[in-house]
Amino acid sequence: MSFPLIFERSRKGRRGLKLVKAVPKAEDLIPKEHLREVPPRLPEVDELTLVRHYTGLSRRQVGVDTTFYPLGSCTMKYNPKLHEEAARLFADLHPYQDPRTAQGALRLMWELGEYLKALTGMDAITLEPAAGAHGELTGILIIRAYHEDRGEGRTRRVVLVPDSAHGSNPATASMAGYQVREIPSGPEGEVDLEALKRELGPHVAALMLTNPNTLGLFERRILEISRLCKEAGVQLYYDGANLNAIMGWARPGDMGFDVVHLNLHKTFTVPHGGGGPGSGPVGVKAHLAPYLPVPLVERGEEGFYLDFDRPKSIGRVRSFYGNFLALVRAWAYIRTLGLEGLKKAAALAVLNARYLKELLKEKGYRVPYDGPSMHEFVAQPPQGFRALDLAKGLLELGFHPPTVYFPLIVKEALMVEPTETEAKETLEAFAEAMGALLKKPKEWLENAPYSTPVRRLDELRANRSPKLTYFDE
Amino acid sequence: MSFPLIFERSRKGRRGLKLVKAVPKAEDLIPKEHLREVPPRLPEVDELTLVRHYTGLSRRQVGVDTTFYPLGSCTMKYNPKLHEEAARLFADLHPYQDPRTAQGALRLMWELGEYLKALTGMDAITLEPAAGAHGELTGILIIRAYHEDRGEGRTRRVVLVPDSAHGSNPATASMAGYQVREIPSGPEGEVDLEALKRELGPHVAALMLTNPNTLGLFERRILEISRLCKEAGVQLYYDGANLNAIMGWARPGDMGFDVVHLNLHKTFTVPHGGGGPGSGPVGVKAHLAPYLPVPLVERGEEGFYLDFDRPKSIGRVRSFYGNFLALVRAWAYIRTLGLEGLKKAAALAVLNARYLKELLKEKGYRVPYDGPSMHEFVAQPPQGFRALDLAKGLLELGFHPPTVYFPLIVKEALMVEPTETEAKETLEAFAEAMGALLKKPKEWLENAPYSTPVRRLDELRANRSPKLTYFDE
Amino acid sequence: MDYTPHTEEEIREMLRRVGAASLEDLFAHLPKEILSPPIDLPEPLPEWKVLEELRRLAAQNLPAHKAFLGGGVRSHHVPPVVQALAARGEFLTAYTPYQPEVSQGVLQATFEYQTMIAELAGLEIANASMYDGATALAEGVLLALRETGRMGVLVSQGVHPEYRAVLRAYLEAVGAKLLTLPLEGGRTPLPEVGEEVGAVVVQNPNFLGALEDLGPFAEAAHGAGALFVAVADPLSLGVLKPPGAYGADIAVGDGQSLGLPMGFGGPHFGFLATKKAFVRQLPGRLVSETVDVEGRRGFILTLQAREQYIRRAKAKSNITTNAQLTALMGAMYLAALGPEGLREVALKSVEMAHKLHALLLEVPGVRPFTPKPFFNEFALALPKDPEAVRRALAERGFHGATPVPREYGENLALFAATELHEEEDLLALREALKEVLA
Amino acid sequence: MDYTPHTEEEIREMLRRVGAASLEDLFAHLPKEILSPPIDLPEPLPEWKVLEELRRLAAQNLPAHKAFLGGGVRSHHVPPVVQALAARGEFLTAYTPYQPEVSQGVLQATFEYQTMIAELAGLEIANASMYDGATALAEGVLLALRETGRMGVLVSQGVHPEYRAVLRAYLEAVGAKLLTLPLEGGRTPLPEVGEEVGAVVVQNPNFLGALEDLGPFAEAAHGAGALFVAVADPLSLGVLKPPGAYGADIAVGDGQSLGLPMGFGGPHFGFLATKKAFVRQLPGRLVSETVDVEGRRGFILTLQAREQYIRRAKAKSNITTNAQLTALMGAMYLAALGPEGLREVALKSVEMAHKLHALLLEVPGVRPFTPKPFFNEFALALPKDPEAVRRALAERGFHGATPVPREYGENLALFAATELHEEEDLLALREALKEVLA
Repeated sequence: MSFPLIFERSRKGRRGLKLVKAVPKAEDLIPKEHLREVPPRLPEVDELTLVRHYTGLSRRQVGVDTTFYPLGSCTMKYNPKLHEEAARLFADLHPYQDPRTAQGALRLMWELGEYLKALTGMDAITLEPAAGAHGELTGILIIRAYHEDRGEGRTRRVVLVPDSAHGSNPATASMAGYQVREIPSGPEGEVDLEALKRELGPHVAALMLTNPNTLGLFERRILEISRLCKEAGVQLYYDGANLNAIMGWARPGDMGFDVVHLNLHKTFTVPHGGGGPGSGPVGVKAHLAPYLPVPLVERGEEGFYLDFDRPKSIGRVRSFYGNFLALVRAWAYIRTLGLEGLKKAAALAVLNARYLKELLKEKGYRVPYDGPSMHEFVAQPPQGFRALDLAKGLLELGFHPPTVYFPLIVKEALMVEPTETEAKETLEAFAEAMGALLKKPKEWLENAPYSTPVRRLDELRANRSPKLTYFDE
Repeated sequence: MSFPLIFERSRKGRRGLKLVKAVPKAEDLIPKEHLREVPPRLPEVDELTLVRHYTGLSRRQVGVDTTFYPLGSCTMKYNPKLHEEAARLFADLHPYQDPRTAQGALRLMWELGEYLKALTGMDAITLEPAAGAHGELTGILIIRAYHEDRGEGRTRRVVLVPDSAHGSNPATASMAGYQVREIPSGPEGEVDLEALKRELGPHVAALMLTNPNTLGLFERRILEISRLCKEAGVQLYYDGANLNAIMGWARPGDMGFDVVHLNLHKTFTVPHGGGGPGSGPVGVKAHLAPYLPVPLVERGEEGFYLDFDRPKSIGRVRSFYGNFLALVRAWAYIRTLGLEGLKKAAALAVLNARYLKELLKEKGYRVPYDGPSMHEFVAQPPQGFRALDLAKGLLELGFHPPTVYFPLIVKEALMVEPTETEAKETLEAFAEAMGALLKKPKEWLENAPYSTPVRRLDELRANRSPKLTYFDE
Repeated sequence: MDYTPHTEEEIREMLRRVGAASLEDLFAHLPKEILSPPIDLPEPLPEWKVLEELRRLAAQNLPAHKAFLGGGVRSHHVPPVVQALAARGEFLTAYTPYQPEVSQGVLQATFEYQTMIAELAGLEIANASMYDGATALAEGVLLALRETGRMGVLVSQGVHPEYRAVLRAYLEAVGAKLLTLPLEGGRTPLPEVGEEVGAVVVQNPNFLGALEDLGPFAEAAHGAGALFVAVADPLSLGVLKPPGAYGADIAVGDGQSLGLPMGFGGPHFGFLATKKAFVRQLPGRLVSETVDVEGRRGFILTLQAREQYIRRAKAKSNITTNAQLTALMGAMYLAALGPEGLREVALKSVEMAHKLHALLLEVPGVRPFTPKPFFNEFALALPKDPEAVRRALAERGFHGATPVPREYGENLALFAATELHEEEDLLALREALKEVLA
Repeated sequence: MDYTPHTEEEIREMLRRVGAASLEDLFAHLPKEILSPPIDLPEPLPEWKVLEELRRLAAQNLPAHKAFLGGGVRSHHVPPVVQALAARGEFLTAYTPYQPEVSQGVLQATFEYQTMIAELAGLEIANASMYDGATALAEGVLLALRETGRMGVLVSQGVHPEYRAVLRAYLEAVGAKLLTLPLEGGRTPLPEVGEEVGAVVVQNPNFLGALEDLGPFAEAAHGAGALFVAVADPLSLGVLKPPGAYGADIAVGDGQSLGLPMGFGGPHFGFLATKKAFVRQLPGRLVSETVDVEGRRGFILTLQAREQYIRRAKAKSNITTNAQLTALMGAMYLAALGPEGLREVALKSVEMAHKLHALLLEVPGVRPFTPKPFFNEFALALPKDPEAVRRALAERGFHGATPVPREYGENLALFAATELHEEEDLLALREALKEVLA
């Protein structure tokens, strides 16, 4: 019952889409030495086979549209279908068409920038980065350029990240040429202030924080942290992965952050698409604005235009102007909700998380850092249960599991983010399932799932001898 | 594991789409005596619940997009996705907008009419009927009006249909106030000419024929049949359900038919939609044109217009101008294929059917009327097997079954129509499955299917005490 | 430029297997006189070119978004979520759910649709859909005639004239008699119902938009042994007293107002609701709840002995393909809005229609015609030919003034408003109408 | 106007359960100084109004269907079948397939994508996608530097200037040195490759559309112990000799030409193909075939120790979210066309570009710039500022004349043609350009 690969459905000479009526001869157009000798072994299928193949694959896949999907740190909220229609309206624009013929698109970008600046409390913004981690890189490159511009580029060689940080934070710092130092979390799950003080200094370029952090806890001493950073000349970076918890209620800018990236595919309903494309705009305070990548969308007397004349810019992190069609979706979301709607969404995201936390505790799960949770929380199963087995058991019961084994500071971590678009009874059904798992025989758990399209896969084999293409022997 | 009803997902006070910001008070607008006292018990769900519900339902459903679907007489061919985009382009038109502001739509209708006239060999056409059976009714009403106009309305009270006809033919004749007489099929599965001759006469209004007939056989003596009808003053009606077999190769008009209906949702790729909406244009020879329903799309000096000034018209069979968005799809199909493409499609529909027939015979199935099959054929299982059980067994093996128990003149009939959009290996896999079924234990067959969302349902219970709504006790 | 998968080699192989020499050979047994006639069709095009041609045609239309046109179709919001869900391939490309084990999606959705329609209509049951409102009316009246065994039908002139035309065509075919009740002052007068009458038909809101008081018609019909058939706009049933509450035996109508694209008139769907007592006379498909062999709830087509493919000449109707997908979209719309959302859309439409009414009466020469109370559309008496007015408005970018047939009066035109109209839209139309009538 | 399901009563009940008095109370532990600041956002709108606003904005753009603009994005046919399949909710709303048992759809589709990209590139493996062509190039070069342990990069000026800008930003961050090879006569001259050089980068067709002979660059790079990185347009690989056949170690590029909407520049996707020997240095996701406990074939993310969420500061890249859905669309496009279809589209584009080239050279004052052989776009030297020409063309309804940065020469503009262009389109552009330059 294994599902055929598209290559296995291929038949020599079969044709799907034919877009060209009179096909010119290659040799008449291109010198022979440039021509491909062996055609690529692409599948040869008719259109119905194509449709059955990908429709069939989609039926072997779950998503938010099918299933509760409380993947911590990923904000798997509902993606309005309205936005897909919205994006279609702007699909047919070329990045190099005369800007006067793209005033609607440029206005939308400019307006979105204004909205995001207002929501984050930042002074300037770029919409260019293509994802969250890409935004991180952009932000750190901006900080780097700032320090270099001030003559401190050679001394500030370290980026600090909490031990609970997303892996992308240290990876980003490395990509930007920095050394990474970890700050431990204190007993309440927030940054250990004393440890931070010890690390801060003229060798530090930036501190990267997620707030609320990956334990789902708001860093209550954030104003002190930002003051300390300011005093030490350290730029404070806001990882926006968790902005959904506080949007409209509190702004990174007001907390003293110098740079913010946003994940439009988390907070602002751009669909995750199985892993992208996302969008990671970066907002900065005024002192960092000169370093933003080019171009920026500006409003002039003759309309909106692209500003390339930014001599201190870090240059570019992506071709063109970012994932524009993602921006359209985020614009639509903000215009639909307005400030009150965004605040309500954030509050209900928090309420859902806190409610589910209570339910899970009742079922026997522990929450090691049980502070005032925001949009997510990190639970632990009772002694003797493996997070992995519980995840697989959940699959059998029809739920997508939470993020497991993250953050690293909690053993057997189950990081649960229900989001505000889930209904109370869904949370309750999930808690029931989580409770039921603890009563299953050990063997059942270790072998789950059973009725999914495939069961547990041999990961070791894939790692040892990866087969990465169909034609690989 | 039963799937919840949308009413069971409902929660008092929950809201999905909110389209109105400031809601006026009912009492300020409408006198109280006109107001509803009890609100309708519609589901109250949020948008994500709505999406999960209908996405989930779709995953409990098969279609051409998921499965080989050789439902005889229904022409379950591939429905190009292009056509859905095409229809969107014309969605926002009002039937009563000034015709000068709908010239594109009217031109499309006029052009489609020309194409269909060319393909059927008819002189005039209406696009108004909403489905095949509706086209039948329209056609018979036209014939009725014709006879009445000639003063033969009271004498011609009978409509003849072959015993192999679709049930809609006799039902249509009844709806049009006619008595129905059946013509038996001859030993070769075609109309018994002698029997027909006996029935023809001044009391007969029409003979309704499907050609190729429901056995998938072309009525080879059609020219003689039409001559006999003409001599008897009997109008010859063409049921277009099976036009897919011959489009471009032969035309009902050339065969002597006076009226033709087409099923755009069969032959011309309008998606079946789980049972409609379809479209059933009716073409007629010149002598019947005055009776077509109003309005007709005509081309004038100032552009295209709707002609209502047709004093002999039967009036209307539907509001407005028919299922217009279905017409857009059919137009796109014809323009994509052109005559050569349509002929190729018909020829390969026939080739697929004949090939599959050979394969099934090899597997042990009988074909009682084994003439030169066109787009479909009717098979019989070996003695002792029930068509119903085989159909249910096919479900278990991942195929949609053929039409069963039709036509009525073949016992345990399996009416197989593969269509031209199915690949050779699909036919072969289907034949293998059909063969495998004959080797299954009787008990397995009688209890199949096993792994479908539900198994065999209690039809008797539904008939005896139908529960037709959620709130019905 | 076709959708066939066959390679040349496969065709050769298959031809060999079936004993044919060529594709032409497959048609060799057809009479030579009629084989392969010359047929004039345009050349085939690649799909991008087909799309271009369609866009070219589409550009020759002025879209009617926010149209003020009435007459059975209105410009409502078409929710993208409904469009997206209905576009799922499984819904789009299935056919009649004869195999319930793999068709629970369509069957359950239809069962839910039946429930919602019955709720809206205030009646016990509904079938799985009809082609449109007009054919639903015709079939509903035929049901009433079968049930009563009579052949007379009294129809209000307030019923949409196109619906009456369809009804006439269906009734004449079976020899039934149609008598029209002319409107008086924009409303239907209460008739005497004779013994030959099997059905009395009134529409609410009527074709001119006015609200009718249905109760007395139901009484009059029932008093004479006839059934009462109400034609209703399902959106209006979000706030108006439902036909069932007025005593109607049968309710029919068109689903376009439930968020379906106008589509130049179709496809939409027709609904038909009635009492459970009449179920065996009901035309069209019906889905029932039942259980499978393991006791699980499931859904199945039922009472098929009413249908043509079983009962043939004795069927209740010849209908087979109905309007499944558009009916599904109507049900999705109702589920998306819920009772509150539907009420809100209906009320907003009514409010804006009343504001529009007041504003347009400010235009010199315009006189009211539809009496109050009306719903979300109304007729006005114009000082000019309404077709000319409609055209002149269109030249100014407005769609308004549906010409009303002469049978209702001279120079009448319908105007409608919906939840999409804002004050500024109404004002703009007033100004445009002023210009046109100046 | 939000997407939350909570009723007032549920909120009260849940608040009670979590011990909070109100929604505000959930934020009570945040510093007061920063709580609930005034934020200026437009009022919320119902979705039909949002759509109207978007349509209003969209109407302020002149769509670029059939644009003659080049420079890394072109107006190609976007097949509706691909759009429809990619819009399936399961593809749209899943995230990274960490749970393979319920993610075989995305995983298998990605495995197939990897295969198709490797085939196109003539290399052994490909990752699951990068953000775009530019970042794919940057990551590809970083891979080469890791693999060679060197810090020098030689880049042809024929590489898209925006790609080079991105490359520069990425390389400067890690202290790598970028040296540009200026074009000579529109093509890249063969450089001396020093010992510090870890990567040599050439684009084919280059930014000006000219075909480069990649073989000698690969040889020169390998001779000096460096890797050769080729930037390629995947559509061109339907007919052109693939990077692997030229000896390239790494091939990167942007997927827009594979039937993706231009989208004002994105999202598209970047591809990155290389040799299996470099797999452990490869950034980004990788899907491998494997088997489940019952021996059934299945697919799974593999070699995750390269990735940031496992390896943190030591990861090969920080990339996590990539361009899964657009890469899936690229794969669907390739599957829909097959090798023949792709070849045909590529050749047709080339043919039309050559016809366009000849026609535009007929316009007085226009001189050739890109040398032959070129592919489906080319630069011309115009007698006027190309921005002014682009604008003047736009005023006549044509999108053409992508301004080429000054570094390549004065008054240069790119023109492209694709499978969508017909002879009459080319002639019309020629006439428009004549007018503009007259």
